Amino acid sequence: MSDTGSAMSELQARHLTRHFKIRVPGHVLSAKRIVRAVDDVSLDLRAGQVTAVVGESGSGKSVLARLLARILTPTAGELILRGTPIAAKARRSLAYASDVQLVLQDPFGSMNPVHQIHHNLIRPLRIHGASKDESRALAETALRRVSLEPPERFLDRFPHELSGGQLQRISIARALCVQPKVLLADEPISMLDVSVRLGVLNLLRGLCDDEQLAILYITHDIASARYLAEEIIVMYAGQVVEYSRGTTLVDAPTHPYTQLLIASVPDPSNPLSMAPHVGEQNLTTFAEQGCRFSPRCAQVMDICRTEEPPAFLVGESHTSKCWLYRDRPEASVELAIPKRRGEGATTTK
Amino acid sequence: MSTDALERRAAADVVAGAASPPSGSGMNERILQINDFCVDYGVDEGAVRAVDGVDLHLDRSKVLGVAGESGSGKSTLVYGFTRLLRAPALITGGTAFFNVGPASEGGPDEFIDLVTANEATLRRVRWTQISVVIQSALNALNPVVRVGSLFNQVFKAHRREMSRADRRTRAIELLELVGLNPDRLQRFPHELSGGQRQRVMIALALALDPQLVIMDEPTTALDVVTQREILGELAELRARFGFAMIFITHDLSLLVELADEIVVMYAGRLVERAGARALYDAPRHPYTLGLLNSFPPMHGERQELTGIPGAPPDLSDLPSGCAFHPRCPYAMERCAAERPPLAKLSEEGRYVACWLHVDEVHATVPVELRRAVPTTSAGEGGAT
Amino acid sequence: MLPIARRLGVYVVTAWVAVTANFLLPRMMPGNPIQTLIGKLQYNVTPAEVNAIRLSFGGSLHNSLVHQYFTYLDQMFHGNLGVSITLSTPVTTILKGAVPWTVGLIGISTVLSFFIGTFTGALLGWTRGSRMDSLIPTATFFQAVPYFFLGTVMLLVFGSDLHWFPELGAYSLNVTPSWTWAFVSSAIRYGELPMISIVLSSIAGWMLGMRNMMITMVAEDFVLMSVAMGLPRRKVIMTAARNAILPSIANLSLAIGLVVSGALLVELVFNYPGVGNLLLNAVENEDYPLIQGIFLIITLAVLAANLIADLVYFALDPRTRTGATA
Amino acid sequence: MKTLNLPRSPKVVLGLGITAFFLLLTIIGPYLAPFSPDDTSFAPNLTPSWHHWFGTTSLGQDIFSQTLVGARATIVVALVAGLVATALSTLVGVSAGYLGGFTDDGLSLMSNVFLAIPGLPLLIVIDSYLPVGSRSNALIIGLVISLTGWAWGARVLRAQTMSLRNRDFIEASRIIGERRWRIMLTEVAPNLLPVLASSLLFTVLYSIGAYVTLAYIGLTSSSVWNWGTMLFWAQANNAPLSGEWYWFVPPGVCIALVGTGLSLLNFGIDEFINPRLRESGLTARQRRRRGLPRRVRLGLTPVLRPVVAKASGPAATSKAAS
Repeated sequence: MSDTGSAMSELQARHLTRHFKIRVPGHVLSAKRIVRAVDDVSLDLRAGQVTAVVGESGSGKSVLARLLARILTPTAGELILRGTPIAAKARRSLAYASDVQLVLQDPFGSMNPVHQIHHNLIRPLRIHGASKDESRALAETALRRVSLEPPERFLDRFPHELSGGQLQRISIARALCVQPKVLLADEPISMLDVSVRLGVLNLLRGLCDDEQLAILYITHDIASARYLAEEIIVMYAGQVVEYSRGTTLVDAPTHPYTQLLIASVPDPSNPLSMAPHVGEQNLTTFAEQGCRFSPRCAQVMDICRTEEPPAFLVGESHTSKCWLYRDRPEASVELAIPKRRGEGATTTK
Repeated sequence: MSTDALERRAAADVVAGAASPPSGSGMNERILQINDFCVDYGVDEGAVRAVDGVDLHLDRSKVLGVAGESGSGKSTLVYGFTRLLRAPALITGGTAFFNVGPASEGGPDEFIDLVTANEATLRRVRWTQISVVIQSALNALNPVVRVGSLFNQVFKAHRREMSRADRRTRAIELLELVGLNPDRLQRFPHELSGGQRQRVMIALALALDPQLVIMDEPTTALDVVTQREILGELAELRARFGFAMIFITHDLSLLVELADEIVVMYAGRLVERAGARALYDAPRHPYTLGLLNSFPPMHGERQELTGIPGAPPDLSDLPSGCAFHPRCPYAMERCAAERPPLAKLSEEGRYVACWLHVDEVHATVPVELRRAVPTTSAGEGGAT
Repeated sequence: MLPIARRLGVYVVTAWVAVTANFLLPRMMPGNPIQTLIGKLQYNVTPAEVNAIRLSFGGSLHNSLVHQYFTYLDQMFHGNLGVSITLSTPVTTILKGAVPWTVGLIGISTVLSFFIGTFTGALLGWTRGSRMDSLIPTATFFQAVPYFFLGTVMLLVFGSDLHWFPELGAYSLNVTPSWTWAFVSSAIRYGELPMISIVLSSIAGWMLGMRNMMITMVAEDFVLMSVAMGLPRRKVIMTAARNAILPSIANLSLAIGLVVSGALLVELVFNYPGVGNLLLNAVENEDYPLIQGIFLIITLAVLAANLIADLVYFALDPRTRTGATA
Repeated sequence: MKTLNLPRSPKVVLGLGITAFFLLLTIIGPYLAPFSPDDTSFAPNLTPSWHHWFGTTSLGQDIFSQTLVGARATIVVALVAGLVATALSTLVGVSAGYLGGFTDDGLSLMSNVFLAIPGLPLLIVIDSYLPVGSRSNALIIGLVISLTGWAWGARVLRAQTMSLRNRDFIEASRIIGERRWRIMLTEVAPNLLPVLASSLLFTVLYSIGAYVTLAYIGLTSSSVWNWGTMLFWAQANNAPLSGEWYWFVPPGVCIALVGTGLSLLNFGIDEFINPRLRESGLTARQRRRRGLPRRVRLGLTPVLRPVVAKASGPAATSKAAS
């Protein structure tokens, strides 16, 4: 791939897959069905770069974040942290925790209501080896990094005394305390007031630029992905359906799902009467066979219903998992290196 | 946008405490007129004013958008004048006149003040004339009752003459209207998806052909594609049946598409009111501008946006003067001392509560707040 | 697995545990239980009685524990619960005479107490802040009074002092048990006071629980929605109450056990010829086979009541029916 | 750590007062008793008088002294049983809720079984097999009672733990690499405190009832004075039927008062756990003074006009002061 950038790969995922067994409603005796929550996802998180994952609820984007943070174990696939493969089934080490941190969606829920803010910041420091004396100073530094000044004003507060925006900054500070190289942010702004969202996005941007963090930004808001990210991945039903470097994916979407997503964004220049009618995304509308989007796709063809498309290269650093582009070369770049399905677990001892 | 009637009432709108119902020949177009409406939570020292002196009006078949962040009082306002707020909320002032139609054939429209109405009157108006789509459909639909029974409840309460078969026919008709299969009548709410539940809510809201439908963030919990579909359907339904709508959301860009007129609320007060397009193209209040700039655009160069610094205020400890002044890039000395009233601008149908505009001394108004803001204007922030 | 099947499983296991506990408890005592038992009896024991005791232990103690266990189970399934030591009558026969009285007394008063308590609780929750709130401290006090104490006080005040109700027993000595009006009316007359005391002692639990749930429900959106829909007040209250009653029913399994436990003692106070009185007499006389038989029958009855409560719950809450836990 | 800040409603204050009073009685009651509870030297069946506040039994014992002395055994056994039961339910409930899987299935089944077996009959059966000697041992009786009283608490704690386990802040602790036992101890446990307190109160309440009942039917040693044995002797001597109300009323009322005190405290905890149960923010006094209805009807938000608004027209209302 020509445009991998000079930046170094901090965390790579290769063919990451996670299945869940769910009980099918209405069946009395454990008729279980396997849901492919994350299905063969590969990505590269590079220092000083934001990668955005865009998807609706049920697309598997949050599961992906938890797989990358290794608080969920993948069914198959591997993770490579700065060139070192990580055994999938191995226990998550403290070192990994300090390298890869995850910020959760709900700022109110992610702080224990019975503890003051300093507990949330000092605990990670203590776990990762800071002494009692230095950790308070380090906690203050962390608060300054997320522009909460003066830090003393926040340390002894309880979560319910702070606003959502402040709490989300503290969440980020908690993640930053342990000096991670990779920051995973799972919908960090979706529960915040509109007027403070950009502040948090700009904070992430600044951390990425100034401290060369590799950031994964997970969102359902494609406009914010466009605003923030160097790379955008669109997920549908656990799979990467479109990927591009830069904003190509938003400016000239190729996959019918991405097109639908973009057409749905509220936009004064886009009259409501043009609203598409495609039905809802849920477990029952995911196709079991062929392209998983085919039941909702306006441009569906026969082949879509029977065969799953590979990712095609539709532009420079731009792939699309859609049969519409079958005349294009199959992507052999980062996100679609030749399939090794079934061997995914070979690197895991 | 504004009608003639609206213009005629304009003077009255800025006068506080207009305690008489709207009158005049053009008034049959007016269906809702709220004046100086105030809601407190609690009394005495513990009291928090959640809605403070709001003036509003709505004409037939129009869509009024109410935009604001959490705590701005947008929901308190609508649940307030419909008298649905729970304790410790108290209405502490104002009137809310609602047009219940002519008392006799051909007569003038009658207005009732919802604020002073008794329970029986309210019950007559509720759902037949004003229906409410509550934010979370999952919580708003009784979990142990089938969708069909909800329709039955409504018809039995208000349309006694309808037979069992009539009720069923009408319920099926309503479901089809919102794109749902009639077999959904047999389902319980938890068996439906989020979008389907919201559609059921909308179908219920339209069941009695109301004059006014209030939508409290009906699509916030939904995925963007579903949201789009439902909004599209709502727009169609409104065009077809001509009900007026009050649409509450924190997503200003969504309102611009949907609403005729938009009011922006901050800390319990209206800070700006304007036609939807006008508000989007040329916001007058710095807060409105900030909100519009908080949504990253889908087109054009990527440029750094700043949003609004600081956090929404705590209602129990509001800043002096204009509540927005600590976050306002254009704040002047006067802003901290005095609270600006919602004043009419010379432009048609525009009101803003900001000292920058109050004397229409345009020289003091920053250029961003006066001129149309093209979505692709080159700002000072560099591309990221 | 459907939730109802799961519950059924729990009850089967519970019944098995109760049966097994019955079997094991006497055997866990130090020494030879039969000798201990006979030693406890303060009169000369006839060989027939020794045999009865032995039977209640599952045959001979010289057999292995497993063998004894299966003998015990086998006898139990054939309705043989052993022979009472003091009465020299099969336990099953004794129970047949006592169970109807208890089922009648406790069953009716539990149902009454549940319905009256739930209804009052719903009203209290709905009209929260009204003068009716002063019922709460009173109810709390009654909840804390032991059943048998309240029964005693009521017997003293309304029975011996005021003579509003007959004092002891289940029916007048002037009538003989039969399905005649004279007997039935006498039974009702004698049942009134114990019933009232059971209802009074147990009603507060239902009432306060329902009140709290009602208050919780009134804060729910769907109740507000039914107001916004302009439904008549009665319908709005019904909506809230319909949902508030579900946790009450879900908690029945805990409550039934407690109520039955308490109500059994009321029988002692009123000298009512039911299972409770029987149990206490058996305890006093250390009639172990009888104690075990009564324990078993009470447990099974409570389990049956729980099962009914569960079935009602599953019928009332559609969310439990799909069996989906996604 | 945030302390358990109970709402200061009159109910809670009264509950605290009653509970504190009886706890004090537990400690000093036996020293305050004017006579020995076993002393039969008085005239029998005396009605309450200055010398014998609660009268005397038909054996000529001072009932007031019996009541004071009996407080200790009653409350100590209830406390022992309550503490042991709560410890048991915490152990079972929290591990079932937090660990999940087979552990949960097994422990849940166990607590469901104990919930379904009616407690008192089981208690009677177990107790009737106890050697007579151990029936006077408060510790053993307390343990037996706790055995039948832990299941409810376990169920509630399990449900609470399960809901906590899925909360974001627990996940956040896992993300920073916190150890499992430490999460249970510092993140989960403090949030369980109100439920734990409520469960303790409930089991103490249950234990008092169970202990008194056992004593009343003669299954504890009659040589240990507690409120239940007092009722046992009263019943055995036919006090209720011979009108000797002063014999059985004092212990009964004491039991009821302790129970009321604990229940009132529990109200406070309930309101702490479920904010909807708290008073709605307007005190009765405020409502009366401002002429508001006693209770606010759903769907009829009350209107409170500013006192001066009508007379002086628009300017007097709360419009901007400009």
